[in-house]
Amino acid sequence: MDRAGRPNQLFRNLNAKIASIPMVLTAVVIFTGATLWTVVYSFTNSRLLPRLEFVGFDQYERLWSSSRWIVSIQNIMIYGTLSLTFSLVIGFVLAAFLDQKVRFENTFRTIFLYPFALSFIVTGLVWQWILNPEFGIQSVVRSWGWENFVFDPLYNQSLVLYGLLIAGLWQGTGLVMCLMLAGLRGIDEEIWKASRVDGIPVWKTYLFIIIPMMRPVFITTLVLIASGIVRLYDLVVAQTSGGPGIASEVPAKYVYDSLFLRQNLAQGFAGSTMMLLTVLIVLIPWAYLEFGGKKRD
Amino acid sequence: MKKFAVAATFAAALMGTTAIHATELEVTHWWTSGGEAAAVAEFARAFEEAGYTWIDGAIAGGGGTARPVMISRITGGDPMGATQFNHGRQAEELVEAGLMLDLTEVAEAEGWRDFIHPTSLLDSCTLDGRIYCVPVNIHSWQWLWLSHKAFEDAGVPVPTNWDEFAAAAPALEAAGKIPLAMGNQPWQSSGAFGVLAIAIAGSEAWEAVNIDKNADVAGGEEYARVFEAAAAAREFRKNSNVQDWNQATNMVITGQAGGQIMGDWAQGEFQVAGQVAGEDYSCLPGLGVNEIISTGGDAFYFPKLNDPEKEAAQLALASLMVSPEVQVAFNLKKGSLPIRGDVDLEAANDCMKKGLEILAGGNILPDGNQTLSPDTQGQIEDLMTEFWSSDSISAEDAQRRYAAIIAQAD
Amino acid sequence: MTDHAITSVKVNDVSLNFGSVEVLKQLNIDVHQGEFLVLLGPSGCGKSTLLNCIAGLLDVSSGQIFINNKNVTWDEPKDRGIGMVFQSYALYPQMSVEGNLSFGLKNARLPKEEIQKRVARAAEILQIEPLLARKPMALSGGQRQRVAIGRALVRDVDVFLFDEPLSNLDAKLRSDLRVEIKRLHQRLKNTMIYVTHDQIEAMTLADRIAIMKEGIIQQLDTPHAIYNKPVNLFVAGFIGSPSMNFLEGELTNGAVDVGGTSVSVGRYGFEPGNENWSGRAVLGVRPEHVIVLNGVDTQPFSFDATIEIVEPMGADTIAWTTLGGHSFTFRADSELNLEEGQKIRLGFDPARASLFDAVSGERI
Amino acid sequence: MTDTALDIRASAGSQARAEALTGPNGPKPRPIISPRNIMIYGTLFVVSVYYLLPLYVMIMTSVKGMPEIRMGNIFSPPLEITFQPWVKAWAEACTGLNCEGLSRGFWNSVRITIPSVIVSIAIASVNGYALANWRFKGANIFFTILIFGAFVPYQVMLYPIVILLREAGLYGSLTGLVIVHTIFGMPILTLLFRNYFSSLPEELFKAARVDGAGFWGIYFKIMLPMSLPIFVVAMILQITGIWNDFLFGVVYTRPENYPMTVQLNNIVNSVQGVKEYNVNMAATVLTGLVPLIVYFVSGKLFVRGIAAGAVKG
Repeated sequence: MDRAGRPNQLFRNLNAKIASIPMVLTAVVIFTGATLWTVVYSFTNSRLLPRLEFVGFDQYERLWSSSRWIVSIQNIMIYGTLSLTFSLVIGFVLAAFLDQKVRFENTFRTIFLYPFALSFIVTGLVWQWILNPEFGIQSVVRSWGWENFVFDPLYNQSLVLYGLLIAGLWQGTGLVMCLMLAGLRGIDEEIWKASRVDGIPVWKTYLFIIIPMMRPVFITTLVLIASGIVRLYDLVVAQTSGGPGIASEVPAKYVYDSLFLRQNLAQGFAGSTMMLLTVLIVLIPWAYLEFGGKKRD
Repeated sequence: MKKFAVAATFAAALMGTTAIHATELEVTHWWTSGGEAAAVAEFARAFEEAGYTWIDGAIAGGGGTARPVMISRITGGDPMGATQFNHGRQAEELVEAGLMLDLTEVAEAEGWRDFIHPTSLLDSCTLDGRIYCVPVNIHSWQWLWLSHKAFEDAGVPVPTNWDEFAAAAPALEAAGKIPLAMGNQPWQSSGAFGVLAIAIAGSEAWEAVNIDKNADVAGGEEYARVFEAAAAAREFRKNSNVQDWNQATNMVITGQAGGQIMGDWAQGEFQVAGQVAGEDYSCLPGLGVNEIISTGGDAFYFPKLNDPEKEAAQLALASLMVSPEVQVAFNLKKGSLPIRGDVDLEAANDCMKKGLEILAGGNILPDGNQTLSPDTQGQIEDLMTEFWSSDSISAEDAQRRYAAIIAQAD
Repeated sequence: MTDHAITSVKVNDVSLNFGSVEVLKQLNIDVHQGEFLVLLGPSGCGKSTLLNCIAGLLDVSSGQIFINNKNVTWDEPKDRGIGMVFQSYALYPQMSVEGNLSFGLKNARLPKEEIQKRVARAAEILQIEPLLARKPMALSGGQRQRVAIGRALVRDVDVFLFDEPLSNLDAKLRSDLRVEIKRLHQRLKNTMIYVTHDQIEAMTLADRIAIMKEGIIQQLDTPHAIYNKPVNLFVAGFIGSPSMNFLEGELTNGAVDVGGTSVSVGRYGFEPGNENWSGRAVLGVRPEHVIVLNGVDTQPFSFDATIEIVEPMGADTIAWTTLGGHSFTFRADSELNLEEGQKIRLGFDPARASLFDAVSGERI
Repeated sequence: MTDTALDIRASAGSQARAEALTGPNGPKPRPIISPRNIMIYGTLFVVSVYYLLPLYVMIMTSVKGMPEIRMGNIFSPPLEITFQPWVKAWAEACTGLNCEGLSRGFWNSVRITIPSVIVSIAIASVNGYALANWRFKGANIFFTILIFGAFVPYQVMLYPIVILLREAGLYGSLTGLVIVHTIFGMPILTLLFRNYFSSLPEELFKAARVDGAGFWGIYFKIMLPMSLPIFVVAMILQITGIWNDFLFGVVYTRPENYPMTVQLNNIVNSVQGVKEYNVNMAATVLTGLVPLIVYFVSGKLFVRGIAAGAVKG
């Protein structure tokens, strides 16, 4: 019948599209554009200023022949795995405990969460201090009589990552706990009633029923923790400066140092390209599962 | 909605910027500690007395934190009036990109080349015959600081050179001392290596490696001895679990450690602690082996502002910085040596005077900052950090990697 | 039902795909002015989707939608002249009842007096005047749904859309509100399109029912026709509780052979052209059409049965037995005091039954 | 015989009755000190110590004098309480030639944080709303890219953004910094808002559309009033993040706008000279005070909002 006034496909949801312009710009110009820019310049010999003199894969060859970079990658793998595991486990256990209708829940929750309000710089400084053998835990325990007590993770190459972990978990598990607690509160009471009637032990209920039901919470948490791990920088700088030796170097620090201390932009860009590549390898399957596999509605 | 509008106006009001007066000059630097700040204040005072306004843009945390800010601002099109860099190659590309003010005219009019000593300082400010920066002080790295108390406790005489020090190390250890104090930061590791290199390999080999980038020399006989010495020093420093250099110096002051390889700025720490050179501590330039010092230091660059008024102020500041009075006032506070051979530092103490003598005698070398690119230095720092902190790298391995870095250096 | 001339809502060849899934397949419906049309079907049949398409909340993949002879296929919901009531009431939690009622009118920039007038009228009709100042949180389920209906009412539109409006209510409230909706329709005489999965609501409210399955309308007719002459096995089985008894057998020479028992369907009203149909067929008998015989075979077909299960319902009793190897239920007067194991003779009139092609499921 | 049989039956009956009288009766007793409670409270208590230790150390150290710090251990309470470090950190500590302590940076931080928080939340909430309710073609692609963006190390972006801001003529301005904070806050905030808005009943959105409300009408009149919890979460995250930011504050602004964290860094990181631990700690606590207060005040809403924004994916 009347075909007049047919809305152009472009103008469907026009307001929604206009409102999304900042997001689209950020996604395209900043995240995609800047990333591509970075990748392109990683094939040049740019030093202090970017310049387009291409040198092929030279920067990458150098990157992978640098023992500091290799150590950085190993460190972030170890730290990442431990940090992910421990924050999820500790966060979940604390949340499960708080969910037992404990008294002073608010107090406990505030105690666990407050470190998240503090920056990594502060976190690193405080823990550097507490873990300092001269006047931290080690000296205190020694003053109690255990003269041979040794606890100096920040000064021991093989333990320094755990020193970082102690501080990182201190800062971050509160938020994980909060997310988990929120997830637990979202579980239908009747699930609990059913499992109680069926005589399923509490730990089994958590492991096989509750946790699978909390998949979305785990995904959000994973995104938060994982992005924090990839970006790990401030904490390392404040707490160990990468030391002792290069035992606690991380990729982000390598990139930053190359870009601004070493004045070798291209090397830094090569490093960041490798980091992004790793992220993509991990994220693309996830994004496919999340958005590609199932359809909303 | 109404609340929203109010908030927006509030935000807009907050974003308003303050008005800027003419002939203000913003100066960025990373001198934030007590002595450093006092030294900068001398510049500021002189500048303001000349009728300008000094806007201080201090960024603490050393060059690593401050330099990205400075470079970002210069390349971002919002340059400051003047900025500190270690002279040498750090700002080379900014100069090449035409972002820096040419100071040649002032320099020639005032005859900088005549009084700046050593002239290598000015050379590293020069690109294609034009001068782009003002050196303000000389720092040297090649000092071994020794604690008299520690050696007394160990029952051995205070050594007068590195070999004696190495020989005394077991005695120190037996007395429960740490022979060599050293902080864990990378620049300290690579600095100490540089000092050992000049002292042990000698200036010729050092120049071949650092100036001519001769990888054969870097992998050769002289440097092999350097790495052996460094490996020995690595044993001496094993138990010094400190991060900052001044904490390490403090171990020397309190007699916990026998000695420390550190630049002339360590002097200030001894002074603050009320120690007297020759009585409580000794200083051995060039580790007592080769009395040579390198002449690194700081310099100021003046980004182009395209504002004649500001440019005049920049040139005025440049000229002030090298003037004799300001040089004396500044360097006394900073604890560094003046860049002019024609000023007299009466107030200087023993160690500083030793330095001045060597300087006057011409036993000097340029600083690594002047000869190597930051990138190469960074690679060396990485290597040295690894080397000093763990026994897993042998001296030979480290030398091989060192030679490889030198071979690639530009 | 009297005025067939004016079409109020016309759904013309509407299809909708979500990716590769066809949710609606070339649907055609004409809803008459003032008619109460119920979209009925099991969950996932596409009935709510169709309603959302009519409302303009979903874009169709192809086809057109007309409301009052205007092509509204690309119009915004607000411009279609519809009001809508949702299952979860969808009341704006932060607004009072009055705010909820007037929100749409304010958006349409109606004058204040007009808004007040309409809100007052709706409140009067639905008897929610005392609640006007309350927030939805402070209302009971029934009150909330009344407000939701009021929100459609104030829009003063020709077409009302109901998306399972009573599903969230308990049984008693549901039947109360059902009557109220019927009364409302009688009073307003608007066109109403009503989605439900509850056949009692459909039967009681509808002028016509559209039974949907897998995005296709199976039958669109009056409740009476749908109940008595279902067009296929799906409709026959979906409508009626307990379900129709299906007896499968061979149809030859005007008789169905059900597990050895021959049921003559001589007086059955075949669809035109099917009078001589033969082959595998399904005979559908409604439990309420079965009569317990007291010695006299008053029915055209009768048989002996043993009662297996008895379900007393109060007013009547549902009993289970077997006929020709098929489970067979019937509805009997509770006064008969049927007991399990009791022998009994049952009869029914094949003319009131339905016959379906066992292969295609179509009515014969 | 019959008697005894009767007796037995009677006694059995009375036994059952007696049991009925003395057996479990009324509420099941739940001892306060049960193994379960000991485990739960014990764990919570031990973990609390781990979490509180640094705060304790910070505060104790900040009220000690320097001599006492050199002598004693960091966990011992101060022998003599002094607030001099606090005064110094706030008003006297020097950065280069400016001896105004943290006070100068405090107001800068306020000036940076308020507009950045407002703008970033405003934009992210509209994004999330558009993604959740107005899914248009390609929206998910952009959203996926945005989530990737959450993993890009900030350092990598520093340089390209310098160039972009320079080209836009915004480099060094507060507006530029607000834009940067908006960009880097966008991935996580958009995710939270999208999840939150999709968790709201869709019928509400449909009802509003039938009622004639448009994109902005629904956002402001329907969605916004229902979104307090998630806005609180976003505010807390952004206030914390922006207030604690050092890198962007120092790279993208001019010295007169440097935030408090830069001053903190200046006080804490002065490599040369004696480290004044007490002043450092006081400065640290002072810098963290604003986000800490925000947490303590709105912690409860935070959990509620997190529940709404993260539970539904």
